[in-house]
Amino acid sequence: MAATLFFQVLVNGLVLGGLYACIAAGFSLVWGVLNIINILHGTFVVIGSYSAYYAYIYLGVHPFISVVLAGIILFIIGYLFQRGIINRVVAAPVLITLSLTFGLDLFLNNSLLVVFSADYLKLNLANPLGVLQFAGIYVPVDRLAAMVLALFLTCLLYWVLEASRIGRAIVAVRMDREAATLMGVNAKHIYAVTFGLGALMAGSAGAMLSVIFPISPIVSTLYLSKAFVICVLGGLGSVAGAMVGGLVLGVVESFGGLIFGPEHAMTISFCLLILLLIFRPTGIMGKKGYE
Amino acid sequence: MKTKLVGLFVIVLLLLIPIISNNYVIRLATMMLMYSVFAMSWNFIGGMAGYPSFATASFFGLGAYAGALCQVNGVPMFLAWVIGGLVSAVFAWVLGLAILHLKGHYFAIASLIVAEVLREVINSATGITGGGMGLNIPVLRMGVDAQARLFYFSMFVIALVTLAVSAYVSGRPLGFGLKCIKQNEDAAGMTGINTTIYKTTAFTLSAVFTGGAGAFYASWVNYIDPEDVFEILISIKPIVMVLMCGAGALVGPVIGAGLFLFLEELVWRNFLTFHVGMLGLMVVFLVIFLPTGLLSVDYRKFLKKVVR
Amino acid sequence: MRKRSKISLVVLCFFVVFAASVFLSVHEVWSADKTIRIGAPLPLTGPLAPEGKKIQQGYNLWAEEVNKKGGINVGGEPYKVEIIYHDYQSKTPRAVQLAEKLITEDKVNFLFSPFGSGATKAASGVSEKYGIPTIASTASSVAVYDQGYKYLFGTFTPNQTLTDPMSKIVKENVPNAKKVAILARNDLFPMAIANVMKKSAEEQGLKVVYFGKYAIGSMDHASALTQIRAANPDFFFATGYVNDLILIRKQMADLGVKPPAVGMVAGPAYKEFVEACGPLSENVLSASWWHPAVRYKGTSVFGPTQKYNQIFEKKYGHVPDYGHASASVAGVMLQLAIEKAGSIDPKKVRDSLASLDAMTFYGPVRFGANGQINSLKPPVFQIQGGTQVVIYPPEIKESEFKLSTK
Amino acid sequence: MTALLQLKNVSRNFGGLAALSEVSFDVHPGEILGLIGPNGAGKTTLVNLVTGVYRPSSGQIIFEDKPINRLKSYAIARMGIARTFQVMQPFPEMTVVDNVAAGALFATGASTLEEAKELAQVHLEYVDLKKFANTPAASLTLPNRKRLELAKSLAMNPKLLLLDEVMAGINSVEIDQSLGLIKSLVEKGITILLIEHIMKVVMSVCSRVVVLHHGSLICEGQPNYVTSDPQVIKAYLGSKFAARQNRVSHEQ
Repeated sequence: MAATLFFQVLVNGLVLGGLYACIAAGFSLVWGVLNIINILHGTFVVIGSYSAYYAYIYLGVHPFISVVLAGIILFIIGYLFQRGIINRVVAAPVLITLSLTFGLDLFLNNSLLVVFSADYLKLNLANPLGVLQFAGIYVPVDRLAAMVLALFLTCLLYWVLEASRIGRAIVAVRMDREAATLMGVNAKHIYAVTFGLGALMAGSAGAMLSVIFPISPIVSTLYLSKAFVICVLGGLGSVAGAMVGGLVLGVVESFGGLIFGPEHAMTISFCLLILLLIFRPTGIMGKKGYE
Repeated sequence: MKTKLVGLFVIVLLLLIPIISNNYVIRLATMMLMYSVFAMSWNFIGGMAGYPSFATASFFGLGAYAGALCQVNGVPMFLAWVIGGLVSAVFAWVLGLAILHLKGHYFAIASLIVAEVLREVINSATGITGGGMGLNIPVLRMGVDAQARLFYFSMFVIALVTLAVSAYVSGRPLGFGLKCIKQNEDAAGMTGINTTIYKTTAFTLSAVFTGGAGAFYASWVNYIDPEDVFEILISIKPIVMVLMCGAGALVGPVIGAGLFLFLEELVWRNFLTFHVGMLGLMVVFLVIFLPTGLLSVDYRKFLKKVVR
Repeated sequence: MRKRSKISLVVLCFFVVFAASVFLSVHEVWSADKTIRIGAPLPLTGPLAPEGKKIQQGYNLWAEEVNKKGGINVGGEPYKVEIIYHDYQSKTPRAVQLAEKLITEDKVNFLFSPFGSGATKAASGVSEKYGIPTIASTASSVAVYDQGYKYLFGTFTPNQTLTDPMSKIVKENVPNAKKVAILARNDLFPMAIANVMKKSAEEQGLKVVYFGKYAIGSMDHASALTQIRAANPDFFFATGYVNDLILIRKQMADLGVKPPAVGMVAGPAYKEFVEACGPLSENVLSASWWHPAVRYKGTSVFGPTQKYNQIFEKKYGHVPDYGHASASVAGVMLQLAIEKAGSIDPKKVRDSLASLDAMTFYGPVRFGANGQINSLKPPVFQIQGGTQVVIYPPEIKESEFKLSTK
Repeated sequence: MTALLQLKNVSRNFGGLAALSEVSFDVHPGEILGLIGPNGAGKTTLVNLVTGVYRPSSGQIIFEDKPINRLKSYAIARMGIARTFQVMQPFPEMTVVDNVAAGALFATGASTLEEAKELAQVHLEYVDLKKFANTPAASLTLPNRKRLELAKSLAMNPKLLLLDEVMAGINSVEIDQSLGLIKSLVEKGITILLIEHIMKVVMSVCSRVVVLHHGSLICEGQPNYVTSDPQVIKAYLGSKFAARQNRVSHEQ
């Protein structure tokens, strides 16, 4: 019995961690490359969820296919936000950039509230995916699928950064903006593309999460605070770090909830975060020596 | 000389408010003074030492809860405010030693997350703090008008003390050393500045008055809950206020607070369900177009341009 | 030169702010006569926004209906009704401030309290201070009314009037029912109702085998639900707001938590819950202070319950839930009291409210000595076939209790 | 004669790369010790270790018989070690006099800001910068910035002064002026560690020279001895040049 409980909680944690990882990947990318803490991220996730919801209701598109659609929509939104507004302060101190994205988030989130209202929606599939069960351990298929898809997307992002032309340009700009500019890279465009990719990841995550979490503009702050924790846990700007950070957070929350009671699960993860910031600010996957 | 005259004029004006206006205006004026305490406090660490602190909400919330719990347990109101300030200060000292070695984004995030941690802790410590149910603070047994004025003048005193300490610090080695740290921390260390102590002191100063204001707030509104006093917006507002009037300047934060409250109130009155969004636009506008402060705009030149 | 321009700018700023504040303070209260102004601080943005919107719909419907019929008759003279809304952003202290602003600056005659027991309790001090009669449309905790205040009246009966019949139904209908598990959001109302459920269940001879709290803003309940599954309860009762309960219901299915009876408060009364949970909402048990299936021969502006449902549906396109109805009846209570008093004097209206005895679409209205309504018998209902059907009290029940199958 | 500053087997690694390995030498009171080496030899790292910016990965640094390798930089500064910076100027947006006053205020006994500013004026006079006292440090020309650095370090009233490439980027006339200034400092009783890669400068003023190459100490001794050391020539001029030099001397 105790073993079943242990493994069930472990599985719960890992699956939840997979979802967390896909929330955080884009946030981490933007932070790492642009040095911008994008407060808008949570709201981007919510827009992704709404896209998938309405695509399913009106067009019958399966949310896992909407991942592509939501990604494209968010890429455009992200690109425009960066090109139009955020680029003006890209080299500014963190005070400025953080306040700016915070202000933008207040605006965008309130707009969503006006357009979609605060009522909670949830996407119910006509044919639910069901639950896998073996040896008394339950694994919900939709979460599992979302997790696998998230892993796939994260790997895809990793591959894009490593292998594609634009990816190399992003990495180059991140290493040394001046040098990259001299080599003919249009840094403004690259920044906007990066921000767009971050938003794309958020949108895709949102689409996947639409079958799992209730949808409302209000939940954006929950996503955002998870992204924060995961990013610092995993190490900034590293796509692999987001993956690891997400899984660690998922497992810590699950076991924290089991041992200390569910009301303390979040406190525990935050305390973990503060300790990590104090003793190892570069995160689990980060390299030593910072700023 | 002229600056002093202006200062005196402003003080007289502020003292006149409770005599010539109604309770609601007094409430707004009290709020403005409280905002200016936030801004001046933030200025110690953010303006003088150049550290991007988002910890205002933590200090405020902690002070509010410390003060409220004192009052619930029978401590007199004014003493509870002092205790609120001190609790925040001690917390800031310890926290500062832990996180002030972080730079840039890491420091920003660490200071931002602290409020979340405190909120969660207070939320789950239901037995002591009432958790999400919030905390009711005993109501003062006195007339409505008298109460409004009492709180106004109390906040006035707190703001004045904060201003005085700011002025004192900026003219002393502490302020001078912080200025050095802002410019180049490594060099400051090698010049003989104990950067850890200086930074931590600045952080503590920024906490003590914010915490006191938090305890004040608890007594003033008679009810606090974690969602309200640890709100991230509380951390953002003083930054915008200081940015509006130029970081590091002495009276800048006070004027920034007044202007910000005015704009906030204006937006809030005119948009029932979209005022948060308008507030966001306002922040965006201020950050993009006035990153060095309104006071840096040569407004005479601007006026000339407009006239022509 | 520059320095001087800075200083004068400083002075200018102060003048602007000062002038503006004076302007704001004298900001004219228009058409003060022939209008009854009622202040309503509501959470129109922030986490409580869905609730706030509902309440606003309920108030608006009442005001519209009254004004359509010529207004409130005050000693033979018709008064129009105007409700002044302010958004308190789901932040309770802001609600308290707004209550004061509404009274001192907007000069309202009466007040509708903010949402929920916590905010109502916090704001009740203000209306008491100024002696403004206040109707609480969403506060059930006895603690709110037992403060000794004279100007506060509430539309909800105490929480155990919901949990007592629920646990009784479970005890009577679930074969061999012994064990109860309770999971509550760590927040005022959800905790209060979880605590009284514990008491009600124990009074029925049920044993509480799990009692857990989850943090506000939790995105995952897997650990708690895994433990609950291991405890194998006959009745699982979860409290929280709509989003929490949607997530909990979904995760119950994910983790194979299948007790014979599932109770939830306060979500299943809302259509969003049913829509968002889809088939999973089937057979979820809940209770609320009102339900569109109740039938009362009300005499006030809305007439009988059926009529109210009709008017509401015509305006908003869906069936009202208890939140809407409670808000509307708050207006009705005020109207009845004013008409009875024949005056809008706060003191007289207050006394009139205290001695009110009327029948409305919401049910009979009488207040206890503490101002909380004590004439209601809240219905228990279950979601069957995608709608809420009343299963208690026997007078109005539409169906029998069914065991959960999913 | 005991050494003022001793380095004993000092090493420092950055992420697995050794920036300094097993470096040992002494600085005697009253001398001008030259520290030379090509770019990337680890000179600035060494300065940063002595002034407490980094801590050694292993080894010991001893100043006036007290180990300082675990102290923070402000404490080291207050013990009497000052430095100038190679590239950056410390507090760019503050005025020249404030820069110097910072040194006077925090590292020595000046008790008030006013006193520190008065002291600063004296030091500015000494390096001939008084006319720029109230301009921001960032607006100074390169040679003047170097002077400011010097004035600021002097204001700290140091026993040991680390001069990090003070001659780089200034013309020969100015170099000669600076050399005069440095010599006058020694007369005031300040010990100097002169970090340079221009050999000419080192030759003319230093009593002893140590040479760093790839993080290791490769030679130590009188200036003349050091410049004739084949290893040093190889390090500085590359192996080809060393070989040619060899051949030339053979042919002769």
